[in-house]
Amino acid sequence: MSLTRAELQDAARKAFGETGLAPDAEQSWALIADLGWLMMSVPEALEGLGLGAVAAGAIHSEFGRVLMPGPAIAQMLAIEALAAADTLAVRDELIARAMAGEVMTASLSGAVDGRLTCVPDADRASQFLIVSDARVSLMPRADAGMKVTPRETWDRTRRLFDVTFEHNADGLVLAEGAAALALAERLRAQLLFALAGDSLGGADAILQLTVDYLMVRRQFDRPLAMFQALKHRVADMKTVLSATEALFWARASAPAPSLADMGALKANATTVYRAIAEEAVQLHGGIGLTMEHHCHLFLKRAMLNCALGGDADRWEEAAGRQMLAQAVA
Amino acid sequence: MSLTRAELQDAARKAFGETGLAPDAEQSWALIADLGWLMMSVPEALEGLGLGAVAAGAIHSEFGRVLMPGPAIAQMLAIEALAAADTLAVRDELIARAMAGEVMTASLSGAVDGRLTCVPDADRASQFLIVSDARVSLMPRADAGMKVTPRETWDRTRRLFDVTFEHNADGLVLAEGAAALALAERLRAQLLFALAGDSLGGADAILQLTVDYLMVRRQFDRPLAMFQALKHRVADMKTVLSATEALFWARASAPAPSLADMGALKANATTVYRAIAEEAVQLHGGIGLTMEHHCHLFLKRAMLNCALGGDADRWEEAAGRQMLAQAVA
Amino acid sequence: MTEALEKLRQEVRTWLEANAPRNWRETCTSHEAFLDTQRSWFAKLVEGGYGVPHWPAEWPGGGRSLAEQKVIYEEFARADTPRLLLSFMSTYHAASTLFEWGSEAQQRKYIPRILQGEIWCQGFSEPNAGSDLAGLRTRAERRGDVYVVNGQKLWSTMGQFADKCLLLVRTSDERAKQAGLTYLLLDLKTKGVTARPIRQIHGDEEFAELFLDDVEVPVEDRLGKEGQGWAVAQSTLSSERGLTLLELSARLRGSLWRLAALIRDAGREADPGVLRDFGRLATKIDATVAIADQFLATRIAGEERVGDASLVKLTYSRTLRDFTSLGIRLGGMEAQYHAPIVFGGGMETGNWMADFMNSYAWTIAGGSDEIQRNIIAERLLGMPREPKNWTLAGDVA
Amino acid sequence: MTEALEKLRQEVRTWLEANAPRNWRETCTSHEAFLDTQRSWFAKLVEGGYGVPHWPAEWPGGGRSLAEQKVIYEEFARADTPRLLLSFMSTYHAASTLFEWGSEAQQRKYIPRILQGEIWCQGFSEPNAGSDLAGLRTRAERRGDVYVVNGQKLWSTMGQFADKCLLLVRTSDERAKQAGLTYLLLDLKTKGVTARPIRQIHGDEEFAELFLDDVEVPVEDRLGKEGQGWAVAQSTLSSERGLTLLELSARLRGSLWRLAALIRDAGREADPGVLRDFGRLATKIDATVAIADQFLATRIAGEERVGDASLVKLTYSRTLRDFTSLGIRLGGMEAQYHAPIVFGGGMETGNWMADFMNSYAWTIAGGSDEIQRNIIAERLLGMPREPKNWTLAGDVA
Repeated sequence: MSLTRAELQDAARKAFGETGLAPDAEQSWALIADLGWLMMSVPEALEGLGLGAVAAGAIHSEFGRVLMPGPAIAQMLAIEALAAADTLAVRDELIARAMAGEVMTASLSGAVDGRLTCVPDADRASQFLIVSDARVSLMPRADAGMKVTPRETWDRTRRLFDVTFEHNADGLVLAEGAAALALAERLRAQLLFALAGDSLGGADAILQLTVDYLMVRRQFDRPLAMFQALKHRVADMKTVLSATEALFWARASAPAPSLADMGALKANATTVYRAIAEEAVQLHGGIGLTMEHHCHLFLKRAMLNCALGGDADRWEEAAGRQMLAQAVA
Repeated sequence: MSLTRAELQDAARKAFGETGLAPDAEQSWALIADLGWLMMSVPEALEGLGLGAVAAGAIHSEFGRVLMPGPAIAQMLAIEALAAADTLAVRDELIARAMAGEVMTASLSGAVDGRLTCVPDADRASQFLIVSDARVSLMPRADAGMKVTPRETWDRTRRLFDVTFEHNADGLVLAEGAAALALAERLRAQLLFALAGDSLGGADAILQLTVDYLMVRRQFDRPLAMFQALKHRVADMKTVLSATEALFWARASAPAPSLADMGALKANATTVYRAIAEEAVQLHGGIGLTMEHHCHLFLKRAMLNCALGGDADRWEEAAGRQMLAQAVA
Repeated sequence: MTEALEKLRQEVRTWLEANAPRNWRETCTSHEAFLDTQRSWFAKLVEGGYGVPHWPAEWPGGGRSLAEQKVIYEEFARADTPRLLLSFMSTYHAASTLFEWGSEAQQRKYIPRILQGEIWCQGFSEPNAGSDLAGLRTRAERRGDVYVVNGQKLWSTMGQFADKCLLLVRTSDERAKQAGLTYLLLDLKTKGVTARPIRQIHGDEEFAELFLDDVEVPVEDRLGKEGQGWAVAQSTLSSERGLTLLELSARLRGSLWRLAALIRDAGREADPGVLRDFGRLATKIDATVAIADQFLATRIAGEERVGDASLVKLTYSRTLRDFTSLGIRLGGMEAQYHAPIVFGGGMETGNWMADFMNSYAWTIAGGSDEIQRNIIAERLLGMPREPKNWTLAGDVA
Repeated sequence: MTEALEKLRQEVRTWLEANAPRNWRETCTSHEAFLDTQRSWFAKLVEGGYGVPHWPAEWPGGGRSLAEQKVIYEEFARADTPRLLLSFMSTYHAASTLFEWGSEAQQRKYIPRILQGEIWCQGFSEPNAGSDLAGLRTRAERRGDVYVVNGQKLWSTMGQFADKCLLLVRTSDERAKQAGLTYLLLDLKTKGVTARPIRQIHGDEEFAELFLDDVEVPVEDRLGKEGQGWAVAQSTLSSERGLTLLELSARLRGSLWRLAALIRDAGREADPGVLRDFGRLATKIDATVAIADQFLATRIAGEERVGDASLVKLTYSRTLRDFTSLGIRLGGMEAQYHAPIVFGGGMETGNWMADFMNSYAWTIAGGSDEIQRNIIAERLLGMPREPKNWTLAGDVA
């Protein structure tokens, strides 16, 4: 199957264009499953769509645009991990259930300390992906010995949890040894890529909303959009966003981007998202400071995206280290 | 004797207001000595003016404003070191000669490696100040065994040299042991303070010249000063400059600013100078890119000031370390 | 002079040791606790003679010079007392405007009640008149002995807790927008007034929206003449004499330990990049304190220029943003978890996301950063004002 | 298609291995050496068939698609060949304008000489018409078969080395400023022409000032009709099709080793702050390459929007500034010592102060950053154009 970026964007905007920002979690989750977006990167042999990173990028970007709630990013990680478990008997069934919308979740923290934090929608998940360099496994919900603690974030468009399993149970092993290491790297890169896409979609949406507002809002007998100082700031935002978008699509189709490449992309995209969301609040003036307006939703999600998956400090340093090793006269 | 900041500024502007930017080195050096500015901080008992840091700050700031050439900062360091040498027989005579304009120079590098680099006007100096934590001494010009190498900088308003003494001669010892350590710290702090003053004077001058230019230069049938985007950038420059100026005068009269305090001030002032000089070039457009206009003189001096005395990386780190040690709940 | 100030400093410090509220940062997690703390602290200050040092000498607690006020506020910051948020508008904005424009009867009626704790708010801004105050639309129509007011006001600080309101209304549609404004003193218990708190993005409700529906204000509660409202409002807006930012900068300086603690907790004491950012921020804070200090000195000397206040406000607001941003960065994921805010806790509570979002109040309210930049460019640097009338360009960019 | 491009890439690479000049960075420290290198390299490229790939197929060396041109320029960047600075205006600006507006006679006269190395410059900007090109004042008066031209032109790239000039002049003072412009082809050897190199702040002289004193230009050397100059000039200005920034971004990417070497020399491999800044810059450069690449793809597909080019230029110019700034920072005092510049060495020669100052050519020339921001806001985001007529505000800020 083949779908262009534009076709996917078009489908997403048709599906979510009318539900508005931060749509209802349950309804939109059902819709996502219905539209087949959870099958996106699943190989066609496993009844998926077999689309690549560009398609995934388009979807995450559209999710960011509407401040989509729910565990889509985590779910895709779980599915990706399952798809890699070639020899597992129950794999196909689990993938089918996941593609149909049964929640299988994973940590979005980007930490490598083995703790299961920043797990979206853990309260309604049936499976939990656990990733380490030595082993990737899937842990089923357990009635006993499992603790799911809600951790309310400033961003209310996501619902994150801490999860612990009391008995050091093994779960379903998806990969071990060298295969686990390779899979873990790929999953981390995908998490970073998804967060970057989410951020760029959100940034583009709030930038457009800000321009719209400036065109309408009048002060001193003219629309704010007439003030050159504001025009130039918006132009600068548009410029950094466009460059980062170009990088996003370039890395989406690059043959072998490294983890540091994806981390640097994510750092760049979240930094831009945050900067644009901050400018949006400022340019909206008083109304941007109230819960009544949607500015704060973007700002808070931008800030959370900055922290998830490892922050800019971590990834910019990694990118610098990598470049230092590579760049020789 | 007591002179206010305003009186000193007034005197300086009268003296140098007509000679223009980057005045003739020899003439202005004679004028500086005539006006008694090299006596500024020398105690009245030694025939100096006995004025404090505020007066020195005013003078350095005025020097920066007109892009003063010559070794004034180095000379003041040498004089300060001499004044501290209570027990030295030839001290009074040397100070008198220095106050009269005989060039005694010193390193402006801020490095603590003992090399004598960034020494202004070494080719016409009679004495060289050598500062280390263990000893502060004055080395006379020697006909043999001394090497004075001109090091042309991008900034042509200063003339810097490397100096080496072949035979490890001792020179005239001004301080040793604990006294040397204390004096060395004071000299380093004064160098940083002088560079900060020079930078703020220069920044204020080029900012004013830029505003003047924007008021006169017309594009699209109106003066550039009417474009709000430019107005806001100029306002931002004025704001950061004003805050740093306030810090400069506060530290000038603070009872016991630490070396890190002075370093952080210098880092702040040179960063602001550079930023304003950069904006000045940009806002002057094409003409700012030519040697015909004075913008580049400020830009190059700003860049050199950033490097002299230790750069922002060094001093911001020192300030951070100091604050980390001090700031306890 | 300096000796007298030093004596005052010792007096205030001693008094604060005995009287400053303790543990309020732990207890102020509800509006009720916040109101209690604010009211009892203000009452205690009035009793101690430090509640209204800026008032004229003929009123109790007044007659202090700006230099003395500075000392008092520095000591408040040092003792980390609650900021006087609830009574701020009353003791500054309302009182100063009444002193300047109020008749003797109006002063005698309203001033003593302020000392007793009557709370005023300001009704200037409107949904379509934020930065452009002269464009306000709330109408007052004179009918006999009363004005009948209709309209909506926004961003009334503590409006939901206030008793009275400084109300700026339009009484005519003259060509010069300012000329049609009139200034009224509104009792918020009057029929037709509805106050609705505005929920801010960090969860606090420091402001209210006022809906005015056929509200009657007696003509005797007008300040100045009809049509003089703009001039009266200028008094209100300039009533704060530069102490607030001095106090806030000092408090910011005193809160650097919070970032130091974060650096230690995160084990980043040896990260030169973090140290540099921290050092740069600390220096910027020192510069903010210095410019606020210098501004007050200029005011004390009577040498203030139009635009000087904008330099201080812009400096503080950017520094506060940097401060809270660094907290978020160092806090990492931990800073993203929601924590309850401390009502009236000030600008730097260590709840980083809340503090960060709250810092926007400084870059937007009270003349946004953009307005301050206009003022600096136009008034301090002499650049041209914004065009008044204009036509849009045709096909030429 | 892709296979054909890959084949071309191999062809070019092989050809470059045999023909690309070596050591020119070491030798180009005088204008003479620079001119020699530029002339011989262009001649060699023309000979090899890679000098004017963007020309129409009917001219020798032309007929390459944009995709093919991209491959050729990528290989140039990879081989670090000298950029074609001297012949750039001739092969792009002059040729494209002649192809679009020149009569057959004009094309036959001028085009072949370009291949033989005739150098063109552009005479558009003036001392009082920089960003506002439509306001230019150089006058041309028609007298019989000639135009008599008087005025002054600025920022003519390589004007002091050029043989011919694309000259935009005013032939009437109509109300719409653009309507009074006419486009002439000027032989710089004509009596009355003086070219004076402009000394730039980093010491290079890439531009010239042209003084025109009663200069006679035959009417047959007019391009387009009288009064059509603005339209003709648009062709000139849009003649470069996006390859330059792709080439420059690729060269920037390829120069990161210079910063890496500085980091190692300064012993700062373990400074996380420096590593982060370096990593951020590297990512920004990758983004610059990506947007330049995307822009070219958009052009190839014929989907370019007005303003897209501004995004690329603004991105590149800021990235170049960041690149050179980091070099200065890491270079410390060493970077402040003057070193001779390499003429035609490009934007990143490792002479950090020179490169830094040279980077201003990108934020100022060819439509300053400020003009690009206007274009982006107005054309891409649909915000209002700048006001055309205006009156200044009175007493209201």
